[in-house]
Amino acid sequence: MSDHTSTGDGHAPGELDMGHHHVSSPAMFLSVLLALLFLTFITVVVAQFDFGSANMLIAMGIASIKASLVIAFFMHLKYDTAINKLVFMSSFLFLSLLFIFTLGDLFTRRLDHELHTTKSPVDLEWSHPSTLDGDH
Amino acid sequence: MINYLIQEPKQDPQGDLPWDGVPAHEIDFWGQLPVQAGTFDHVDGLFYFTYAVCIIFFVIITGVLLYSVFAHRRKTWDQKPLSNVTHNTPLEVVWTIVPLIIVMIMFAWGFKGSLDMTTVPHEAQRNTYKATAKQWNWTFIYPDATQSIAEVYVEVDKPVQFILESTDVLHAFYIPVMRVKRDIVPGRYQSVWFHPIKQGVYPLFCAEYCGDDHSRMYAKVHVVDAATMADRPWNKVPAEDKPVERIAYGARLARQLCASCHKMRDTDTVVTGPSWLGMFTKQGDTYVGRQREVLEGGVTKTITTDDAYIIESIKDPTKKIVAEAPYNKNSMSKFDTLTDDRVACLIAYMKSLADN
Amino acid sequence: MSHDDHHGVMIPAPGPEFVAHEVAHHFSTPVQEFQAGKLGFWLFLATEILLFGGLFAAYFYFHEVFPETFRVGGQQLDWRLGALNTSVLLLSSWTMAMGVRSAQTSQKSKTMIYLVLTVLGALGFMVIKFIEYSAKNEHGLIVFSELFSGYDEVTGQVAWFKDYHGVMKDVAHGHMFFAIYLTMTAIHGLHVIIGAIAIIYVLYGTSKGRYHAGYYLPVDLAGLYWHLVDLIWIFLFPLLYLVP
Amino acid sequence: MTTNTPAVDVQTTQPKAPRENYLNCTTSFKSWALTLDHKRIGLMYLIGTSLAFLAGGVFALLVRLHLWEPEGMLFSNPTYNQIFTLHGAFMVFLFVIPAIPGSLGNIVMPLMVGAKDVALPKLNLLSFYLWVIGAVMAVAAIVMGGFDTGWTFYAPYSLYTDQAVVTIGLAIFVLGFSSIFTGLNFIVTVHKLRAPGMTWFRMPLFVWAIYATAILQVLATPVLGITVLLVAFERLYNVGIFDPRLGGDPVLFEHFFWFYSHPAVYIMVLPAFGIISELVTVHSRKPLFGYKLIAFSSIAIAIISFLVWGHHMFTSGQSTYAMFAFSFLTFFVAIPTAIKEFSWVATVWKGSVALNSPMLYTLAFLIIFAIGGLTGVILGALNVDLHLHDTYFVVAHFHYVMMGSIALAFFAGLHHWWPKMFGIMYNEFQAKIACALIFIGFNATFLPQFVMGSRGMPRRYATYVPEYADYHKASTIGAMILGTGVALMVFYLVASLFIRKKAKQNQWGGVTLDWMCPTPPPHLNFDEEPQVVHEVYDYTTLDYETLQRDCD
Repeated sequence: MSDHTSTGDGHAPGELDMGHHHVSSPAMFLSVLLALLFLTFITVVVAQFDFGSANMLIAMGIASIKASLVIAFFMHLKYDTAINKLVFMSSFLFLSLLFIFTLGDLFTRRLDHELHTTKSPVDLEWSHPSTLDGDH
Repeated sequence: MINYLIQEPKQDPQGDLPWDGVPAHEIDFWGQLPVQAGTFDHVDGLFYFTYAVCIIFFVIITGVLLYSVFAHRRKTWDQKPLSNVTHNTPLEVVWTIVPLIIVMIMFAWGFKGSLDMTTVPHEAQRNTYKATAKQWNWTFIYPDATQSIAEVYVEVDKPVQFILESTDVLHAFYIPVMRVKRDIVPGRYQSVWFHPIKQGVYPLFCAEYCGDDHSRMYAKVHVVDAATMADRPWNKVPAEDKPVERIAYGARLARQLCASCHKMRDTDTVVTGPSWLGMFTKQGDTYVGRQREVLEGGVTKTITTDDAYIIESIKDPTKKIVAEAPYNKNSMSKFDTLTDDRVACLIAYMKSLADN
Repeated sequence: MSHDDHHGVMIPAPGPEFVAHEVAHHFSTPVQEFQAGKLGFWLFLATEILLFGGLFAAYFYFHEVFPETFRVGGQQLDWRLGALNTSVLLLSSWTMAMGVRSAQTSQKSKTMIYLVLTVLGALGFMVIKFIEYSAKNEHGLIVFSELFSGYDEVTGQVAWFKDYHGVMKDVAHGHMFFAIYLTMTAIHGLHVIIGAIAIIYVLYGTSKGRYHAGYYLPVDLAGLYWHLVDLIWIFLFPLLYLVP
Repeated sequence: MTTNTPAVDVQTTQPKAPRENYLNCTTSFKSWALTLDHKRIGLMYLIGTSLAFLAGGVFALLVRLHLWEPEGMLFSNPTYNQIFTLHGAFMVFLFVIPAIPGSLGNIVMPLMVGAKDVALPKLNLLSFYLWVIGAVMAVAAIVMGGFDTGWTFYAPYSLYTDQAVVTIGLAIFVLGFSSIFTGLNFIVTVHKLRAPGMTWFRMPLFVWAIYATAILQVLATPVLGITVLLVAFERLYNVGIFDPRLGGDPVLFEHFFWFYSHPAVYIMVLPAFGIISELVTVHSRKPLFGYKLIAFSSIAIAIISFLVWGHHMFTSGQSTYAMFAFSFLTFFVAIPTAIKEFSWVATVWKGSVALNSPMLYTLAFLIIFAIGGLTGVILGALNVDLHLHDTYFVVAHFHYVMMGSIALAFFAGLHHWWPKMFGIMYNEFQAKIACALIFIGFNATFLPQFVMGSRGMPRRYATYVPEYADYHKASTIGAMILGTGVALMVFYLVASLFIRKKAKQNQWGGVTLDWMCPTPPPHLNFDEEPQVVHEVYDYTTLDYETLQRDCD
């Protein structure tokens, strides 16, 4: 497959040629395409039903499967070098940190609200304690 | 760029700074923190503990460093080192583990303290004030729904909670002697509480940058005894039959609330809002308001300045906007929490500025 | 540059319709050059993921704060057009993958056909996007002529959100969904256009015979970028059109 | 007199015409403007970032002068706000972030790994020009009326103020991509262009540090990019994400901003750590103590720094749970940082310590960074931070890290590699005087700020309560001394270019590859491809002959 001979590279011998010349078969590409179209159809179908709080999980789950197919086969990452896999996957890892802490703060603010330390950002109605009932 | 080269003359403070009459912080024995007037002792405790740890580590590090620099300095150009050691595992483990243990103590201590500071006790909840921050002043509403501006009175030995609200941008409520600080986020409420135990007058700073007069966003915190509280010193607007006091009171309010945008003395240079000078002309015993073009709902009309217009402009400033440039570009924020009594004092002051 | 004569590696062309590739001066082998280019590009793709990640974080944040706004807002979008656009992008992703494969196997005319098809896919996507935007414009959900007119302090409404049919009047901050929809799809659309330009660039190179089994890195990279555009849309589609 | 060079100058080579190097191989303007040579690009970065530093320094001096009096001496409040914003924005975005990777990283790192150039030279040039575009836009923003948001651009103030926030926001977007491309380039270079025999654990620690920095640049900067874009969009068409009037949340802005800007602190400081690691071992002529632990601690810092951004927001109204997590994780950054400091001190111990100017700058760094790092621990404690947050204590802490540590490390590295870069030496005596002035001036400026900060002086104040006046005056005097020191340093460095006193081939006795190639390096760095056979920092292999020989 290779038109040239690799001269002594000596950098990381294990990485040589990996991901360089992997040629996938048209049949494989076609089946990936069909799978993607089918999953798009599934996405639309399940959106017609209400699974409550699982809606987001299901939608994102299907999208993730589709994304993995694109990454692994169309983008050849499955056949790429270990470092390229690591690089791309770590972007999702660090993205998840942004999600976890930012959304985590939002979700736990509600718990704080129950401790009467803060109120939620949209609650603009404030009653002064002097107008409330109680032992004030 | 031009505005850096051509400086407008600096505003003359004229002896009415917001912190006049507040004594400087009394500093504690170690010279670092203001003497606390509240009960959050763990802040001082952990601060000095960490401080001491830092000094110990600093002395060790610089001591070893300076000793080796001096003792092992190169005396001839080809001098070789005394040792070629590259690592020492037990030593490295020790200096990883020991700091780890120390910082975990600090974390636990600090977190426990912060829980104390964010969990509002019931006594404080029953003594709730509301503090409204806006560019660039503070308004306080008391549990009995009375109001004060740029100063607040709290009772000694009685825990107090402040619900914090901002009407424009981020501010922060910071009383150094109480060790409390909380950012005020527009669109939601925040709260702080503290337990004052020492009478006196203390500064309250805005600690989150909020624009032009951020550094002037100051309030006095009076910690007073129950008898003084019962007298409601903050709620004393001079009675209507004392016009001179009312004008003086209005002038003080105006310096606190309005002077950052409106010109009210010949020496003022602000042009954000229309000048108060020449708003009225005195003819005999009556004050005649000036004619002014205003925009109401996009339509330009001419009105005469009078009490009703001023009250409306204070409570709902965007309803009629002065058509003259540059004022038509700037919008004034609402002062709808100002009591009618105080607005009347402001108008009295405004009228006292009239030409004869 | 006078100093570029230090190389010495040349990849021969597989046939007369191709041109040989000269390895850049600071690489010792073609493999090194190829892998450096690939690694660099994967890193770039990682930054793109994090760039969009900020927008996705904002989406999830406000989906949590204003669930009703997002639910009703999502109903105002036409999921059929969204699904159609998804299919168009998936198809063009497939043609792109096939294009890269043809370049890998030195099939010049096939490569060009697949690349042209991919560009057509990009065009189709933008046309459908345009149709959608016009519909939003008509309903006053995003009034493009008023886009930069600012905010009305009195009504508390942004100028570009008119909501002629009052579909969002029952929910808090109705413009929020459309603001996020507009921002995300506009930035994604910008990527579609950049991707199409990149593909046209490699199409030109292919016509000159620069890419073949020995050297097809630019085609590969344009392909990776195009798949990334697809990848992001795969998530945008359910989130915006079928708000969960 | 301790010295690094032979007492008697042994002239071993005949005088001859200077050999061709990267400085003199071509001379046209075009050959510089369109160069792909990493060393030339690095030099252009050096000039650009130094100008930005001097501009930022002038703004700093204006700030300090203004604060001489409680009511301010020079400016109206709005102008003061613009000046301190300009100081912050110029220093952070135009100097501290790009300076070390862009200049020293570009020049030295490929030499250290034994490469002919960085992996993607055209991208490298693009990074530089993006930096230039960003700088021009930042200056344009000043001309267009300035901006007064503070370098943090906190919403919603940055959305409401009527100044050139969009321009500076887009400038930062462009500068961000400059930074991303630099980082990306360096990662590829380290992975793909190491010389034969240069295994990961034979890489000098500067390379490790630059590598860890590059990870941060690539993964954190895009989030800043989207954040400033969103601020620009808010101002242009009212997205509402950060604007509370429209249902947005300013705290979300803070999350986004600090997701970048906390790792950015390490983008700034990790290269400084790398320089210090390098200099400590060379000037002590002793292998670095705990090499692997330092290398790993760089990576550990890079990763942990993504988990701690919330400690900038302890008072901001994030949830108690988030505060708990962020405070807990924050303390873990202290560990790898402490390990580094201890290891540097242990390297000096029983070394052969040369007290030349790069080492003096290094010692100044070690002392100042100890203070900067330790005061960071004080701020990490939750309850104490509630008192100290947004006061001068924080200002002093981060200046100890950013100015005291990073700028000093940059100066140290500059003095260390100056003979390598140009083949000439500066005036050592003046260098030592300047170092002393900078050290004294710096501490005089910022130690008083710790005291007034813990006594309650809030930051970003154009005027202040008179009780802090003495500390402000001391601080201003310190700043003047510091300014004098920096001015002297600029003077003798520029003067050395005209005096042209020849440097040695291996001025300080380094054993890493950067000292193995000719001085100054030729266009493609090495005459023949280097083979690495020794472990890193093995000073038993030091060739003393190169210490005596003038450079080519």
